[in-house]
Amino acid sequence: MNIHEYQGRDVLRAHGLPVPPGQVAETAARAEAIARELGLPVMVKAQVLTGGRGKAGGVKFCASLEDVTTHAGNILGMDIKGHTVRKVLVTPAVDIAEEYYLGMLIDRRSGQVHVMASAEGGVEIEQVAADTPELIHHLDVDPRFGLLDHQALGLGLKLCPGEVKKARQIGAALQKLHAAFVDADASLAEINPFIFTPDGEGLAIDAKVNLDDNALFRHPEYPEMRDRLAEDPSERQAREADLSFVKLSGNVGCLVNGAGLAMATMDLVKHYGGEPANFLDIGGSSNPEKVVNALRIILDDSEVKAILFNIFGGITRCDDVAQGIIQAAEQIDIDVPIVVRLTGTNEEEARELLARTDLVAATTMDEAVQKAIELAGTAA
Amino acid sequence: MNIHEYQGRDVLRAHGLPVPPGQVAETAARAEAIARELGLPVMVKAQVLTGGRGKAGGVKFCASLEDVTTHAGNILGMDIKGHTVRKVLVTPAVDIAEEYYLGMLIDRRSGQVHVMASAEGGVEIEQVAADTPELIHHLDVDPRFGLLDHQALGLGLKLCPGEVKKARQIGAALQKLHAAFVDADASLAEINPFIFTPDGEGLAIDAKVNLDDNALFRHPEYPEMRDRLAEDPSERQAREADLSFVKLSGNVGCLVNGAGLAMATMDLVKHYGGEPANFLDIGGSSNPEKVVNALRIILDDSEVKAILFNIFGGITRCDDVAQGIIQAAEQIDIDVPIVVRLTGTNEEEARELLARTDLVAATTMDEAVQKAIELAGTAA
Amino acid sequence: MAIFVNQDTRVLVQGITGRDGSFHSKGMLDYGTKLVAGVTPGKGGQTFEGQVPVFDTVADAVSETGANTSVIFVPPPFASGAIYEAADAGVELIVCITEGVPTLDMVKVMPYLRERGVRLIGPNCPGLLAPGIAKLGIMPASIVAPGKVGLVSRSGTLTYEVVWQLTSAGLGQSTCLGIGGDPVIGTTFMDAVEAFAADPGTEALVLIGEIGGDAEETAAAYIQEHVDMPVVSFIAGRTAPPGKRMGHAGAIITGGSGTAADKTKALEAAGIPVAPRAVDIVPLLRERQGA
Amino acid sequence: MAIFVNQDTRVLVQGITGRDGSFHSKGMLDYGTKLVAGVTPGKGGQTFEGQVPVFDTVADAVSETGANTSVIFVPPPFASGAIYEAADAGVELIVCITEGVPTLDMVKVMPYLRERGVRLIGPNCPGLLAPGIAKLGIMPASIVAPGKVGLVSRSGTLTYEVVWQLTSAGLGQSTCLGIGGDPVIGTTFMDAVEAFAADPGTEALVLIGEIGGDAEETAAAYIQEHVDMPVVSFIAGRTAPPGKRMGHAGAIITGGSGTAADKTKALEAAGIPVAPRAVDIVPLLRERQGA
Repeated sequence: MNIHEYQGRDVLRAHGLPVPPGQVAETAARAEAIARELGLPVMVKAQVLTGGRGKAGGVKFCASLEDVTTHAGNILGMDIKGHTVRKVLVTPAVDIAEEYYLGMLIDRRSGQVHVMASAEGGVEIEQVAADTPELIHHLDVDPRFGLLDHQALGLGLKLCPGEVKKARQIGAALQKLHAAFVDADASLAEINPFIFTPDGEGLAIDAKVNLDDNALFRHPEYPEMRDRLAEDPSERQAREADLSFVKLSGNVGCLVNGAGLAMATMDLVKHYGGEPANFLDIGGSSNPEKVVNALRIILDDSEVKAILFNIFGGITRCDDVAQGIIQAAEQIDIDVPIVVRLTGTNEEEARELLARTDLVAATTMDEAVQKAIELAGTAA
Repeated sequence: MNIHEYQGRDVLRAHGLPVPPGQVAETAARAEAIARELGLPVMVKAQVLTGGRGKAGGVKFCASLEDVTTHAGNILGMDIKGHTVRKVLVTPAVDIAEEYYLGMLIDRRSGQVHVMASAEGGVEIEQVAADTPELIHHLDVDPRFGLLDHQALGLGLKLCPGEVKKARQIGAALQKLHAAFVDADASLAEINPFIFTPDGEGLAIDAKVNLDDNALFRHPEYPEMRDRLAEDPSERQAREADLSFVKLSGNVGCLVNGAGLAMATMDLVKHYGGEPANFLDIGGSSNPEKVVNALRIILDDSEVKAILFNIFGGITRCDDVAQGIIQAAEQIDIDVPIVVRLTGTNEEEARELLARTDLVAATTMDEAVQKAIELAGTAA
Repeated sequence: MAIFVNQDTRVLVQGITGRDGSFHSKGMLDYGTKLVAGVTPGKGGQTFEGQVPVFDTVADAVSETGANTSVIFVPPPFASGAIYEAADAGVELIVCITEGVPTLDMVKVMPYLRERGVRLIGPNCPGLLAPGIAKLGIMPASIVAPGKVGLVSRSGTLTYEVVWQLTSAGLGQSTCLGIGGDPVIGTTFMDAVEAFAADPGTEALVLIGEIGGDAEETAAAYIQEHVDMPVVSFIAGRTAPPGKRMGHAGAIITGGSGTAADKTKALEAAGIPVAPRAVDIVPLLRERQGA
Repeated sequence: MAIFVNQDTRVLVQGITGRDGSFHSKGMLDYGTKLVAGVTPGKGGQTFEGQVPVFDTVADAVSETGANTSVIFVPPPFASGAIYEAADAGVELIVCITEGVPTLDMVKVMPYLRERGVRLIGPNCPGLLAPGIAKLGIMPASIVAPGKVGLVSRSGTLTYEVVWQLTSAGLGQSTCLGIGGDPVIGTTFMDAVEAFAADPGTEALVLIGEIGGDAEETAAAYIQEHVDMPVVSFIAGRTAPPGKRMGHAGAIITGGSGTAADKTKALEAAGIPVAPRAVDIVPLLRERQGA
């Protein structure tokens, strides 16, 4: 789960990181009031769950209250890479003498929390990684011992050679960032830039925190942070129904169990010249209600001209899926053809259940995909 | 540092252990008021830094407010093994169906936190260890992984075989006790007894917590817990002067650097028929001020008839010690003979400094001890 | 022959009394797996399916039944705890089926396993099925057949799809292994490839990959150097929209790889054909075996 | 010959610019110890005593000077951090002089050292002095002489007392080792005894014990089984008041031992004489050596 900059700042501040004050506004008037309270100059920053805000004009320096009103007014409502800006963060503009990048994520290779630190802060770290990878310093954190003092200070000294006071501030920031990462069950935590003012005071200017969805049960406070308005409505619906769903632009609605098989199904739709309308993994241990929800979400998309079920049973029992399709057909007005391919655990029971319906049966994945594309084309 | 039961209860309660309510009183009237608020029956428990309160009559069940007044009145001011009772804890008397022992300490052999748990609770664990050691279950906690769920539950099941609900409560209590132990930098943490009420509710009835003196710098709140009144005044003075001191009953005041040498010096005083007045380790990195403080503390004891310095220099520099003795002699009215034996780092400088004084010099430890005993005898 | 299991594999199931645990334990029993014990705290003393004793702890189950392998079906909040317990009790192989285990729980448990030399498969995986030897997990028994093709996959149901096609084509399997697609897993693609390479019962290999990470690339390089048997691969996610599954930072430390195109390039460079469709796997394998 | 050090021992001092660190570093240099580097963050680039370069980190010190041993003088709150740093930088032997290190800091750092095969002496100890080879710590150089007696002690100054008596009597030492008396220490009595037993340069052994714990008892049993050379011991604290140093729970897990009487009994049962006074050690040793 991705959270906004202002929420990430709260997580970091709670772990003792030096985060400048600031508040979010949903109107230009409120932004001006906040700026008045904080004192000028301020930055007005679009709160959207995507990168590249600056280039898109979503981050503005404001020397006057008029600036705040104008820029906040322009930024609120702005579209940045398909995301509508609904909130801006108003925070004091600080004098920046130096900028650094501090980041952490889970490294799949080592299976550990991986620290990245670079003196090339304030720019896109992807660019640094591509152009000058040697300027990014790396460290895996042994979960049994945590990020040790000398490791944190050592990274600080790599970023600020010979400047122990600054290195200590960076080291302390890294240790607090690591504590925040672990406590919050993050999957990514970045400060870019971590800056020093001309007086040598270290500050975390931007905060990007992604949370591990699997660990949300441990953090009853975090679901509150989810920005429901920033989600695609059908993706939100799917998430709330515990379905993994990504909306695409085609006309073949796909209902598959398992992410790998769902991707392979999409690949196959494309292979045969069709266009998938979505990625949808109904997951393991699915129950009939889940299938009903999945069908509703897919049928909400008026582009969908045919629905393709591709179910290979393991944890998911095919009779559950069949049950779900039958219940859904009873509850929803389905006006597009449905192709069903069910194989695996309890597949005979499933076929018996489906035998009396007008669903199009298919035995193989390729057959099912081709039929669905054909039916979608006929319907269109 | 040892803390009182009521303070230990606070530490455990802060870590989520089920500790019954209760407050401390310094007068019988206050005890009665607390009992009135808590509701009857209550227990009135002497708060002293020693064991065996129960046998000494320091723990009483009170069915009525009159009982509270009477028992609190009797217990307050009571002497238990040389400790005067200045506070009583008033806490609800609970129905006890079962009693267990849960304890943790640092095991010197494994170098780890060592858990002990026994179904023989509510009695002296030393007795259980002597009579039926097989009834105490042991576990070392790997500091890299902590006390794991299955280990805690496993101990719970050893104490309550087949009773998973109770075992889970014991397991949870052990994990919280371990968290308290680590967070508080304890050297010992015991709940004896951990009980179940007839309804199966687990409660920590007694709490014994000792804190690691070396870690007090991490816990600015803990020195507040120290019961200055419960300490011997000279031992308190010594502690505040950062000296390790134990008052004994002899007449040869001993000032030694290093605990081992101090003990060996005491042993030698005894060996030659004398009686040491104290154990005093002035420690490493000593400075003149420390010696002054040490001398003051020893001279406060009117039994002391001679003072024996036995200093073998390592971190402690002999010139510092000599400086301290000279300064002390200038500041304090010393009316007993002083025997000085200084050897090691900067010993020549020290001897030069001391040459002009009327101190009795000795070359070997045996010579110094024998002279001090002789002078103490002459003085007496 | 098979990898990771043999005739001495004695299985216990943690969470045997739950909905999924009991359903799939029955499946394992039906397949002939030596399922010797179940564990559910508080259900010790019960018997599962009239033949499998249930214990309160894994330690009890191991000491009473000699179990050396555990399959875990407990809910996500307790999954890593179950892994610690199994490893501590001396189990040698753990298969964790549970989906939705917090990543940092896995980060913490991995060194515990490494210190004890315990192999973990999963979490969030279908487990392992060695036809004729043992079924550990949820792979449908109906789709496998004994044979000499080794199969390793990061997916669940996609694995079944491919196994089913192998079986339908008369290509039996030595072991079918689903390692799971979570960020931190016990047995990696590489571990599986190494084990198959050392298994005399395996004579061909099918790799089922997915976008994300660089497990396929690493395995490809290893295979080119060390593996002689025919190897065929398939990568799911060629048409997946970018950025929906992986943060940019993940791409940084894997050196920019992770797309299906990257993986295909690496595999083909190592001489491993990449099937465009799942149905192309069998023909490609036959072609390689013929060569 | 000596234990734990040799002619290749290259020493760095952590906390070289502090009061105690600089005082004793000078002492080590004066003794001829190969003190090749100092470490104090923020003082990198300075030079100590005109000859020893100071670095910001141990890693820098090791890579620039080839130091393989560290002596630690940093204050207690930073002592365990200094140990981690030294171990992580590849140092093989660490001597931690610092007194007052929190016990749980030591509990946590010990497995880190074990995993890396790094030996720690201390904390809260005088260190090691191998006459003619190296002085690591604060033992006064003036009291030692080269020879063949190995000495291990839990005490600080009591060690010097005994060493001085040995030297005065013409009995030189192979190595004098103070292991410290804290609850959790790196090198134990047993470790030292084993090392001395394996050292061809050591032909007799003096053990200086203290009340508390059971290190002397364990060593006694080992010596009886495995050590042939003459061994003499001394135990401080025969007249110490009970209960002032050790909680009752400590006594429980050491099986009730820990008193001077217990230790004396165990040592004598193992054939190791216990000197009643420190001055009795030399005569007892001569008697055993003559035998």
